[in-house]
Amino acid sequence: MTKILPLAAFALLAPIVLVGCGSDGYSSAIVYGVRTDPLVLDDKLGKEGYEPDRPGVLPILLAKDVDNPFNPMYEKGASLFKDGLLRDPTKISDKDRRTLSKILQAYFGRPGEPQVAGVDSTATRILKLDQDTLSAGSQLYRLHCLHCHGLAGDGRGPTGRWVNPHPRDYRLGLFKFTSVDQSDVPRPPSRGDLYRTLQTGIDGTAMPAFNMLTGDDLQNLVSYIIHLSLRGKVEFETIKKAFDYDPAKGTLSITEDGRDDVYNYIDAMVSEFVSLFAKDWVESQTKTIAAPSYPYADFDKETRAMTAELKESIQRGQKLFLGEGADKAKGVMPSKEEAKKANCVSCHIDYGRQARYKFDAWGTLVKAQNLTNPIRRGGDRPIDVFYRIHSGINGSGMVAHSKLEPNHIWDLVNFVQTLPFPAMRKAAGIEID
Amino acid sequence: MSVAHPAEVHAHPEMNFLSKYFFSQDHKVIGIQFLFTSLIFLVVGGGLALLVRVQLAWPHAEIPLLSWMFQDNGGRMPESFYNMLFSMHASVMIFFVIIPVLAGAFGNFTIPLMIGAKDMAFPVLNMLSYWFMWPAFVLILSSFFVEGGGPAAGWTSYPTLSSVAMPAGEGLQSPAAPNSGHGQVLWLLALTFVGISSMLGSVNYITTIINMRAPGMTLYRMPMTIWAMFITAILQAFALPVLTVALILQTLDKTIGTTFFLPDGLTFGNWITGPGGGQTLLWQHLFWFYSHPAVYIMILPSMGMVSDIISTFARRPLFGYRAMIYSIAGIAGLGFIVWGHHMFQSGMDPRLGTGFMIATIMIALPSAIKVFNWLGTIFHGNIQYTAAMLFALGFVALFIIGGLSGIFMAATPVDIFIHDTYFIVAHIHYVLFTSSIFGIFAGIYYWFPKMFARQMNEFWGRVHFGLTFVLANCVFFPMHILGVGGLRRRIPDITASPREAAFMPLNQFITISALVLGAVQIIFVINFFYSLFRGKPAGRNPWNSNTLEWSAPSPPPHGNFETVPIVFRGPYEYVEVEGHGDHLPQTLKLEGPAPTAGH
Amino acid sequence: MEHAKLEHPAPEHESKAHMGIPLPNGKLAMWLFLVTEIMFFTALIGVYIIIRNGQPTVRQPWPTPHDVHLVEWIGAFNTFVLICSSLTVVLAHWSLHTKNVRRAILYIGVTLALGCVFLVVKAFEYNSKFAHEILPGRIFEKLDGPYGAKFVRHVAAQLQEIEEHHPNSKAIGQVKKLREEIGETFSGLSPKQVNERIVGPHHVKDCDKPERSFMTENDKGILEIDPDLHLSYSIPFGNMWASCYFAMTGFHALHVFGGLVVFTVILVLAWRGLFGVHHELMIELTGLYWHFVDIVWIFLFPLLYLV
Amino acid sequence: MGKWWSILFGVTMIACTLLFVVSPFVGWWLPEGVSTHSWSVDLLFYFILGITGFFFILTEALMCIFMYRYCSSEKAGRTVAHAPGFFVRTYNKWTPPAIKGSIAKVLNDPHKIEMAWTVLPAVILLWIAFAQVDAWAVIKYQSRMPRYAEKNQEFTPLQIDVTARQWEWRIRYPSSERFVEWMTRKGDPEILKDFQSFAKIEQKDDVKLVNELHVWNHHPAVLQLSTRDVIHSFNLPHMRVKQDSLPGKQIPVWFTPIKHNTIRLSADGDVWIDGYNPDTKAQDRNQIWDLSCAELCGWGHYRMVGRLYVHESQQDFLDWLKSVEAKMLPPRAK
Repeated sequence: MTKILPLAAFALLAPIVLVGCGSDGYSSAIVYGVRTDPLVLDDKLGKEGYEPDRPGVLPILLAKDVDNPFNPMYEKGASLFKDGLLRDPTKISDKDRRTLSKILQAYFGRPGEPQVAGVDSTATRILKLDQDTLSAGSQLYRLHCLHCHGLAGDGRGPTGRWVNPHPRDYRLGLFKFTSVDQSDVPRPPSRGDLYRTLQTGIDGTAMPAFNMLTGDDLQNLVSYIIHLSLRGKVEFETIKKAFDYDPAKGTLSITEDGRDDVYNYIDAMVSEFVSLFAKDWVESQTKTIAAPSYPYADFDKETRAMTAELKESIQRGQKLFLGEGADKAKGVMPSKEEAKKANCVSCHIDYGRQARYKFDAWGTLVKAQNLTNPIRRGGDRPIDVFYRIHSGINGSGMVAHSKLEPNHIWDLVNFVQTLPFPAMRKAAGIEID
Repeated sequence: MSVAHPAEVHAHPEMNFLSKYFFSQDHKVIGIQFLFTSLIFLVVGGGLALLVRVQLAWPHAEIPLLSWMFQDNGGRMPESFYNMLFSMHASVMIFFVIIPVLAGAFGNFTIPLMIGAKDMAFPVLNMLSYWFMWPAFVLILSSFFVEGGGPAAGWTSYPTLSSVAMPAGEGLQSPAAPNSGHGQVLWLLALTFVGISSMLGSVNYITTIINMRAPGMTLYRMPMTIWAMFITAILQAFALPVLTVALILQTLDKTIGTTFFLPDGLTFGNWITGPGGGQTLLWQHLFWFYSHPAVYIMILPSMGMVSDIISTFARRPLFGYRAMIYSIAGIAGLGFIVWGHHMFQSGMDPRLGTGFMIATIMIALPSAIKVFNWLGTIFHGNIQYTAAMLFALGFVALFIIGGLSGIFMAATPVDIFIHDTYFIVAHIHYVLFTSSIFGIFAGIYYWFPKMFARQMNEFWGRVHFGLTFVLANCVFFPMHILGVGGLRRRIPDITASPREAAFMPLNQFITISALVLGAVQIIFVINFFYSLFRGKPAGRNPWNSNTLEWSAPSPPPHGNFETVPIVFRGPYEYVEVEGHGDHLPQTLKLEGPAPTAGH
Repeated sequence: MEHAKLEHPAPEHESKAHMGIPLPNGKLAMWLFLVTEIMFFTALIGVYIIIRNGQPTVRQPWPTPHDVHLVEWIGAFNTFVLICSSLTVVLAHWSLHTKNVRRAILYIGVTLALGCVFLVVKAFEYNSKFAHEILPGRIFEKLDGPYGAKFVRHVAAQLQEIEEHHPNSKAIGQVKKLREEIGETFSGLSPKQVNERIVGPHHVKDCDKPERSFMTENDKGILEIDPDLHLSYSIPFGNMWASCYFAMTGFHALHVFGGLVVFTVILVLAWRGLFGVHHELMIELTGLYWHFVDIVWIFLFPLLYLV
Repeated sequence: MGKWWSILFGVTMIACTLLFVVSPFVGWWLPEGVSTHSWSVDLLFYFILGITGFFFILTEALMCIFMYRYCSSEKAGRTVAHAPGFFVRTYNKWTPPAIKGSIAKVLNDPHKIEMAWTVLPAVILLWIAFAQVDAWAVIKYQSRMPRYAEKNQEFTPLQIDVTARQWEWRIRYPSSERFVEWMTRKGDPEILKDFQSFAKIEQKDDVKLVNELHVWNHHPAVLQLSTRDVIHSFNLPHMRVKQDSLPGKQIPVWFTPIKHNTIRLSADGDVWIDGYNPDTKAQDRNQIWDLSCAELCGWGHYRMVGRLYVHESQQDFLDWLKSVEAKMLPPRAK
């Protein structure tokens, strides 16, 4: 039994030694990897109507997953890449990959020490991309966001594949819910938009509200997300531009053969993209839509009933919604000029109840929202719905309707807000089935 | 397991190795099989608990040793993994450690020996009850490795978190949580098998105890261990089928699209569940209808064993023997009508809560009687501080805490505050760890000589006790304070709320204590295996105990007794008799007037 | 109590091998097993009663037997069959008791046959549920939810099949019209309107009434015209009904099947000439079990078919 | 040697007791109760703590004393010589008691002492049980819920709809207009209907917020609790409120705060911050009151934490509500 004594002593001491081994931040071994999931170059990946992904099988477009016979894209698998709809970055040669990784790390650092090099000081100031803010944001991101949105903001964290809709992949620089004018080109959101999304969460998705964090914390997170998004987009465009798919070899290689100085070639490209995309972000901060005043009085003070003008507005909204695709069976016909403008029903078939699945810019399956369901992902304030109609939803197929007259947008807003509630529909005198 | 067996065993030469140690129908071998498998699961469950503690104390740090698994989560443990850890910790400890050890190992080993029977009434059934555990072992362990990981909805597995499923035929994944898919189904099936095993066992125990007692072993001459096992078996027979139904129904919900526990139109992002109409509270009622009695299934055998051990080592008759029996029966009887006290805040009609509260508070009464009777037993005793006795006394000392803290929860208004806080965690661990597990340790130290014909090292046994006793209090007592402060249970990161973050120092103290407590158990493991092979050989009756099993050889051969024992007296007559010292085995027939040992 | 003197062991203790109650171990264990079974079915039936009385409202009622293709007299017939089999098993036991082994075997055979009849009838009943898709997870209810679109598509496919395979149905005109109205994109009619077309305006439950109906008082639903067509329709609480029905009758049927296995074993023993009066206890225990199975059905029948 | 063990037991138990004595002074204790019923909950808690504490000390002390006093000199497994004592009849002989007098009579009759230690706890336990029925009823019985001011009620409670989802609280308030009507027009059947419809029917101008629960001081608030996905538990520790929300059901919860913690940040601004202590007129970390989820609801359970803002007066609440409404819509044209 004497042999037990040292063993027991060791056993007692071992846990004490273990205590406090881990650090509270990222270990230096953790770096951003160069992306491995396919670049989606076009959202016309297949025909409409596939059932969506199930929990646990998120990225149906993951290259290895297209080889899976149970993947609905299986039949098209090979041609997706040949037709240039997808590009598979796993085919980049190891040498080029190391080069790209090194360059990106030089510009953006690693999760433990994030930075954005190569942008002018104005952008750094406006977008708050200084190192202190970013590293504070990165710590918060590790605690609160990483498990869904992934280390590089790719939406592929450990729990990411278990939720539907899938966590946003920031690396396209596209964000869905913005209050920025999107009429000419898709723009990144303003810091305020990101802040609000963090603060209120996105109802109807697994994104919860983070308003238990302080305002400073949220601002830090916003900066870090901009950092991730910039890095991702630079990486995306660099791979898209600099590397070309060679169907004969089945590999991605540097486009221009003549250059032996691969490092400088990629470095120049990255440098150009960083300042270009940062400019986009800076520009967005000033392009917020100024929402016009709301023209109606909604409720009668005495009786708590809808006013006549609200009812009319809602009914106008329905006609605008149905547009040219109005169904004779429903007995609703819009007037000519109204009908041309909105025509929401072409995607929100049967008010979205029978909408079809489509691919979005990220290559995931989405469908137009069922508007009889009261959940509004972009926020359920009237102003939020206004923004959705005005600036659309980037990447999802919902286009900006900024050409609509403001009052007509308000009509649509009123209609959309009435739609989910039978009692309100009845009061406003509209029927949907 | 090369235990030196006396020559009697060789009277059955037809048994080969396999039928002797694996498919044995001998109750003692089956009991030891239960003991060994459950002790392995004790290590698994303990490991899970330590991981839980490490995460709680340093929620933002990399997990030592395991961080390689979580590189894609920045080295931290994902929250769903943490939920899996505590869910599996509880499931493993309850269904694979405490119940199998108490009912399976000790029940099997002691019942025929202590009532003087040759074996169980149905040896084949008995063997089956062990082998029905194996599918459960395989299923529960494999649930760690399936897609999504092991179940993470808590051991209570409340719908709809646990049971939301994809439409029938579209896979077992769950929109509510990754772990509620395949892992949950395996968990449900595993528990169903545990239930079948326990049910076979309980029918067997009841039959054996009613019909197989040795001549003279009247009901009121049975040791408390047997009484406790008897009442436990009755509890199992009545309560288990209800859990089985609940488990089956939830399995159907998850696989073929029934909706017993699923209301319709639940929204999980893009998933909106289809037809429903079921009720989530129904599961809670069914579950607690079993699982509240299960709490007593997990404590009553320990109480019985502790009564025997205390009486033996205090060299005193058990005080209030019949009161002890009635209080066990009272606990069991009341145990069937108090399940609602787990559901005071669950949305159950609050008027029902009032009724459940009164019944629940009254359960404290038989428990109090038992404590007083144990105190009465050591009063004026001659206490011999063996490791078994120390664990038994530790049981009493700490069961008092567990019992008293239960009164807080039974009081509905107070429960509003402490429900789902660490106060509950403290309470269940005082009842299940420092009581049930202490009882198990006491039983192992006590019956080890009978099981393996060797004695465990007493010195290291006492060291093991001393450290375990102090550290268990270091781990679990501060949890009361956490609970009073309102720290919620089942959260991996207490810094999410500033109010709760204040408890960090206490949490770290608990974790360090827990790690050391875990390490201390290595002493026990080494002692156990060392003694198994090298321990001091024990005679028939190393403790001078009165009960029947000590009159059989050590280890008892197949068939237990050389001749059918005849019982002449109660089990606890540790009174001085001229010429016998204070050792009056139940088989001892005295000339002259009968002894009248009271309690 | 504590002061009761411990009497000297009475002489009978020494003569008996062990203490206990005057019941064979097997019988005691069988009773205990039945206790667990009683608790099992109590829980199942309790679940049914709670759900049956829990949520349904006037607007959204619990389905009547008619709604779910349940025929009372078939159930009654099955009850009769099972009661008869209980009688024959008693007679078998009595015959064995009076040492008439041949007659006992005969009665066991009859019991087995009756049990089989019960299961065959049950199989037919199940089949009618399968045919009309009254199965857990397959029933449509709550058409205003996201499953409305699925319902319309499902019906469209069924209509197409009817047009192809049952062109002579009485309701073929309405079927064609409905399919046309639903249209290529399945957006012509709302799910509730489709449901109304199928079951007719009189049979639509309150919760499924469409806001705008295109049917008049005189119109008849497709299923009213031709009840044999396999068309899905909305059954409020249908899924819950099917869940309970299949769980309860399914577990009962499993128990019946278990009993039949035992009877078969007995008959095999008899065929081999191994069956004799020493099997009396076995027959008695089997009989106990069989009575239990019978009693469970006697509870299930009124609960499912009549209430 | 054996006596050492009783000291180990004693020291450990004293340490446990001390922890309970010390921790209130370190701040590890019940959070301040700030609702009208919180004191009845706390009182019961302290009362039970007193009783259980007494019995804890009594039984553990007895146990340690017995362990110390009756330690055997013999080694385990040896028979021992019995000292004469209470309660035991040795073989055929009743040992006379060591204590004399009337106490001895009781102590020496095991029946009596058993009756004593059965009946006494029974009485205490029953008393505890019945003492709390009323407190429970006030907090949970729906018959005691504050309702729309009809006859003998002073005011209409604030009504709020709380919907839980993984992992946040989505909270719906009436619009300021509607709210003013509720508060001012008493006994009006129209308003009663509108009031009762709030929980069941959403309206276009409802104010919706996430994780922020606003009420005002000294006024009952009724929260209609529901959930969209799994079981959550609505937990306001400072208000001593906890209630699971069940899928498919709506469960009312109510409380009346007796202290406020929210002030306007600047005189005319519309920024409202909590964490204000009206007693000390200063910011105080302990005055940040959280609204958390107490029932495991998935992997984000721990972070399902919102905040409770108690405004000082109805006017403050109304101002705040209007300020939120202003952000929902751009200014109206008229």
